[in-house]
Amino acid sequence: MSVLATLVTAAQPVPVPAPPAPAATITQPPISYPAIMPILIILGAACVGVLFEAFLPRHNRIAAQLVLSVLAILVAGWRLLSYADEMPETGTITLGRALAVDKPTLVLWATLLVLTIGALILMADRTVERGGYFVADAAVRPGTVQDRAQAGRGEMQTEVFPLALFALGGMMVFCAANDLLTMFIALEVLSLPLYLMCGLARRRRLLSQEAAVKYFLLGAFASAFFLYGLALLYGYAGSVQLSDIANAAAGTNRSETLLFGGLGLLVVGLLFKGSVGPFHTWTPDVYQGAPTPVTAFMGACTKIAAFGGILRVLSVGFGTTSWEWRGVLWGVAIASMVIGAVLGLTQTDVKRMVAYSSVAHAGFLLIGAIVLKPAGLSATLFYLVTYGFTTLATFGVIGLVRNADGEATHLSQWAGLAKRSPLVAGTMAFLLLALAGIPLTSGFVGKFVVFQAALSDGMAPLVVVAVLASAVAAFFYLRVIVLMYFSQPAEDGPTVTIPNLWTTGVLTVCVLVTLFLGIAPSLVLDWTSSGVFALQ
Amino acid sequence: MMNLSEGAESVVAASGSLGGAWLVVLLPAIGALVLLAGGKRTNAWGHLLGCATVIAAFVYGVVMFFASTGLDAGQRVQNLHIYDWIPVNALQVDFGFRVDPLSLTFVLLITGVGSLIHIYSIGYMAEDRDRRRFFGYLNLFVASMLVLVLGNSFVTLYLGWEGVGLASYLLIGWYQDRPSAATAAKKAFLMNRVGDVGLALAIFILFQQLGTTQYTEVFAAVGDGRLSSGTLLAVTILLLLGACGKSGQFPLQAWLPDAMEGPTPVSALIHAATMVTAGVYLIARSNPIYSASPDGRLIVVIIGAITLLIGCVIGCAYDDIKKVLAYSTVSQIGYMILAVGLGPIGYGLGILHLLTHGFFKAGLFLGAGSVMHAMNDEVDMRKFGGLWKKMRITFATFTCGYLALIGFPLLSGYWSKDAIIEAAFSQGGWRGWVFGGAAMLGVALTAFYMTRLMFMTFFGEKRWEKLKSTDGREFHPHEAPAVMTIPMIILAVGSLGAGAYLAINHTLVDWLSPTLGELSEAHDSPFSTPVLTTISIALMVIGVGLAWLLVGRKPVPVEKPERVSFPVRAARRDLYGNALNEVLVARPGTWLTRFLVFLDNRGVDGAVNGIAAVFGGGSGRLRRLQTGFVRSYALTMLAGSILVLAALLMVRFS
Amino acid sequence: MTPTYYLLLSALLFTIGAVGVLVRRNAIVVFMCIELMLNAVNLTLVTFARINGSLSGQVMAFFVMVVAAAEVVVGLAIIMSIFRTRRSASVDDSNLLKY
Amino acid sequence: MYETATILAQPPAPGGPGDLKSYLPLILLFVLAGAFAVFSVVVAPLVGPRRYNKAKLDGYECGIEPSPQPVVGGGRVPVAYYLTAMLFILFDIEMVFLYPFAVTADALGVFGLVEIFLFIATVGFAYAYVWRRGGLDWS
Repeated sequence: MSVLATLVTAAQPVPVPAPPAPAATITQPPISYPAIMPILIILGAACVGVLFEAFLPRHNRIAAQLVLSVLAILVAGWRLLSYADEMPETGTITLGRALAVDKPTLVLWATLLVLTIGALILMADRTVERGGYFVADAAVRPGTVQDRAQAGRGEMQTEVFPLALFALGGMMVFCAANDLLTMFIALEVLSLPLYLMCGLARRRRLLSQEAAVKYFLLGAFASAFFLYGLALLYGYAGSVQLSDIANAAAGTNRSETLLFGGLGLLVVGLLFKGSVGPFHTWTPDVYQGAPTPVTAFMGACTKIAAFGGILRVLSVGFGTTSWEWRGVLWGVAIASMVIGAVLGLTQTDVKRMVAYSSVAHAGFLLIGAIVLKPAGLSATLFYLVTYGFTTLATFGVIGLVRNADGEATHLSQWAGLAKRSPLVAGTMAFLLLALAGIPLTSGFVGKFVVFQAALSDGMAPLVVVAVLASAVAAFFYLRVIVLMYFSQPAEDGPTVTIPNLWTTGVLTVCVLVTLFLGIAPSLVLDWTSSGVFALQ
Repeated sequence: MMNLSEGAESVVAASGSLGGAWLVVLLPAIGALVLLAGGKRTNAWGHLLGCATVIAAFVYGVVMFFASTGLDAGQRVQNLHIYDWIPVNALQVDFGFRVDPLSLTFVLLITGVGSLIHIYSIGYMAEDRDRRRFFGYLNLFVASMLVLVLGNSFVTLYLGWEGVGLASYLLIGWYQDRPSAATAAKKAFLMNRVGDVGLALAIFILFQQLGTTQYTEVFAAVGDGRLSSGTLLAVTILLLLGACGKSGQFPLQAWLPDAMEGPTPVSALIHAATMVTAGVYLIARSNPIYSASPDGRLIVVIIGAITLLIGCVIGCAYDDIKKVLAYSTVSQIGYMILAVGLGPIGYGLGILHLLTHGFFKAGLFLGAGSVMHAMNDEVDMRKFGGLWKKMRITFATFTCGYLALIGFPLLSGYWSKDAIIEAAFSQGGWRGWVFGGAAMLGVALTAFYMTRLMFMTFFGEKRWEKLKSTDGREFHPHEAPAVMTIPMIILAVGSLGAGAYLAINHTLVDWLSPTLGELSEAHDSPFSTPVLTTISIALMVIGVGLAWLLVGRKPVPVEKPERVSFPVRAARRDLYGNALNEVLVARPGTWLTRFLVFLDNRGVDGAVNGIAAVFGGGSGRLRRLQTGFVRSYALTMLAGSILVLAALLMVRFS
Repeated sequence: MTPTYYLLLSALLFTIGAVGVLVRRNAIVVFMCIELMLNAVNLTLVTFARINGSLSGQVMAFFVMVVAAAEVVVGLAIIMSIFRTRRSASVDDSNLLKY
Repeated sequence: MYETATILAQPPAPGGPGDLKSYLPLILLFVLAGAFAVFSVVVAPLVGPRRYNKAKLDGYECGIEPSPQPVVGGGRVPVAYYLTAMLFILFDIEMVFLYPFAVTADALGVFGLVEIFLFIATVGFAYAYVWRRGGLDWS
């Protein structure tokens, strides 16, 4: 305690400048509406969705919500594409420098929009289970008579659709945020709906609620870190603009303790969202407990948003000081890859296993994110695109394997699946190979470009670790394939539910994208390497 | 990408029928796609489609071969650009083929032997409900293998490399109801991954140093001396690690014998004739790299020599006919690796032996398959005996393969193996003696275990008459149907004549010279060629004679002697009273055999299993950290944050 | 009076909050500790606004308050629902998901 | 003696040993906090008796003993109370933005007015949802 006493008594008064009087008039910052139109459409549609919930009769809601959300995403995508043509080469910084809409932003936005359509269709599927994946009435206590009654009701909490749209809007802002405060608000806008959605599973509601509590408490804990980091950086630079922080690092008389303390805390908050080890502890529990389409949405889209944010913060805000922090993130990347690869080996639940796989993938992504060169940026973006599609499809397939109690996610229940349903087993095997990074899948090209970018930036030891980690990780994917193909099916094993056409379509598209990006990645690679972050 | 080359090579853009090389790959790929995606609808004609695509690919391969022979030597290395696979700023990976004598040779081997084995499989798999899927996997294998040999960059090679690994893995585990098959498949995948990591790292190093992985550019850069000798050595060792994994070389050989759990045509095609030779191909293909690194080559030679002896010795100890052949494969690939490790003097010889081996070993496996087919899938040679009367065609073709393998004068193996031995001796100094001696010793051992196999299977007492198979049926050995015997006969003809055709006048070596360089003449050898030949024939005769003494003269016990491997039993019975012989020959031999079997089962498997156990055990323990308590998760996060913060500040301020 | 004291106080509050998250079992108390961390940040922001002589820090504090309120609502909803199921607000009782 | 004020006003001297001083308090604070946390989490289950009781798990750990809770229903305090409290916090705090707006309303002009009405409208959507879904019914 004496240290604290020392701290307090030793403090000397410092001259404090008086705050200036507020300006007499405040000029309105210019707003480029075409640039931010996709966000406005998504968030507006989410508000309309809330009104739908308020005023539409219950039986109409699901169709109305689905149509509204998909339509909104399509319109947003259309606006996005038309803006892509007219956007200046260096991007647009708008809303008083709060948002930066540039080439990487557009890539991330487009990916998020497409994947969210897929996730929404999975969420709306009511053929695999009567009433869908979501609970009919979340307020009913699990285990009661009413709960058993609602399990058979063909209804669901349709609030998931506006919630998903809000989360999507948050993710889009998060990727484009050019200052830390906007980023923080976006972080909360994307997280709060996800916390709620995690707790809405129709079956196994105790697990689902537990996942929500854990995700919420840890998420809030992590955002407190992020926020404290923000405050320290504000103290350092006098501003939370990323570019101001970068400039301040070049010349200020403030203590660099504030800079690096702030950076460390900020990065912890971001790494948590990207489920990078050792900040991954929530991932397996939440992935397992959440309703599977929500897991798919989280696994694919949150990862993209989080790494979009990490990429921008590191390269725009802290590019000038990379020498100091890079070594630390090396360590984090290695920890993440090792944790993911090693812990994944002994998992017995498919969803947990994929969760650990996502931790390992987060490590690979982090390698790309700390390259800080155009090659690293484009490689990481490409990896995100491939990973998003593969993950969405993986969870989509996991949601189809069911028995009388709902989803059969225990690995032993997957034994001999190839005999019962060759198509689903084959699809799953292909997706697992893609996650393992076997050639002719997008996963291979993704790893390849990330590793090459890292090599060209002198990170050979990291790449060696990464190659070894991916070799270790290949075993747990292999375990599932072995189980599906080389084991006898259990007597009372699960059946594969035939999903509706829409879900089938989503899974097909994702699998085809995974294959296509493995054979001809050039289209997307051209796209991801077409521009860099706007600096201002 | 065209005409970039310099140095020794000249590469031109592919044209004419060589420009259609993609067709060779596409045909089996389409076959695989149709068969695997088509489902039950294709059951009726699936096997025919599977054969047709491979035969068509073979025909086109022959067309390309003749088109290529019509060209000048300088025109024979052709590059076929297909499309830009991964084009990002600094990184250009083209997907393209390199059609040159080396890849054409492999195309002919793969599609030729592949066609025969596809046809054979129609008969062999006739009773399998999933025959269509089997052909789908086989087609997938052929397509991947062709990508492997035709690719014009290391990345394309890696693509095929993983593809054949996958197909091999699926086929080893074909009999899903046998736990041993699943284990064997897993083991194969596991050990191959070890090798693959080596290959991947080698590719990354090449890219990092040279900024490309195209053969043309890599070889040109190596020729210009742009790699330091340390880097070169690292690349050669990592490539060799890849080769060891795929080709079942020491210390990664243990998966190959287990891989015999797969159906016999698979053993013949993938685990004898083609896929397992990919390692030899890799080293031969990378010959400019190996030529530039004598130290790297020395390691290759050492690995080859060790493997060839290990394979021979262990081959003496097994009673399982397929395992003996598998260890024989390990040992023969050891010869090939030894040969390509010798440098310019040996690249062509390695490929020559690879081709002749492809013929006779595929033939031997098909023969073994035919025997098993006749004997209710029994593999224990102790239950065979006297089969030659019952299955004359099989016996005849098997004998051809056998004679070729042991190096009977003027048959295939004789030409290729003697050339390798001669090249090994010509290394001069201790190396010549050691490697040449190892190769010589291998000849005697090969003759011994193969003769033992012949005696136990085809001669002697009909032990099966008194026995029943494990499923309670009696044995009624019979000759296989024509669809199986005809491929065997064709391969037998190859075993007899291919060596002579390819070796006399250096036909093959000259043909390969645009890729592998001119064969340098052996010199510095302590023996002249006729002397060497005589010695090696003498050793072969000794091996055969010893086998006759130990196995052929006496009845073979049906039950494997308990807890004692065969040579001990043999030594006690047949060498009784001959104490000197026992002490000098049998005992050490027994110990050596036992030791090597032990090493193989415990040591190497143990190491691999040990690594797996370390990861698995670590994983199992670390898993417990995920306690399910939110507070402990928060603690992990806080600890992580403090570490990150402390590290950041430490880096900055220290 | 120097602003440094406020910074130290806020750092202390933040630390107390963080430690509270780790050592308390009751979900509501854990949650209150997180709120404490957020409010510590507010204090930091306001102090830096004073030091920097700009108002933006104070405006940020408004945003943080609003976000914290939204978080309270979502968090309380989740904690209430699990409390009603389990009759216990101990975070240690919800550990079905593990390993 | 550590000059903590130098955290704030310090010449930009990169990496001299003198800099060590300025970050030491922060580090120490974190280390101390971390050590305390680890100590508490690790030691508590080891030395402490594991006796849960109502008082330990009670919401505020002070004041009077809560009365026994009925098995069904919302317990001592009905759920409706929590719901209302939550809604109150939410809508109450959102209004915090009206203060800075009111202070600078003149300077912001018409644009500010439009913006704040948009903001109020957004809150209105939420209000409509709560109202229509019975969040305001006390029963």
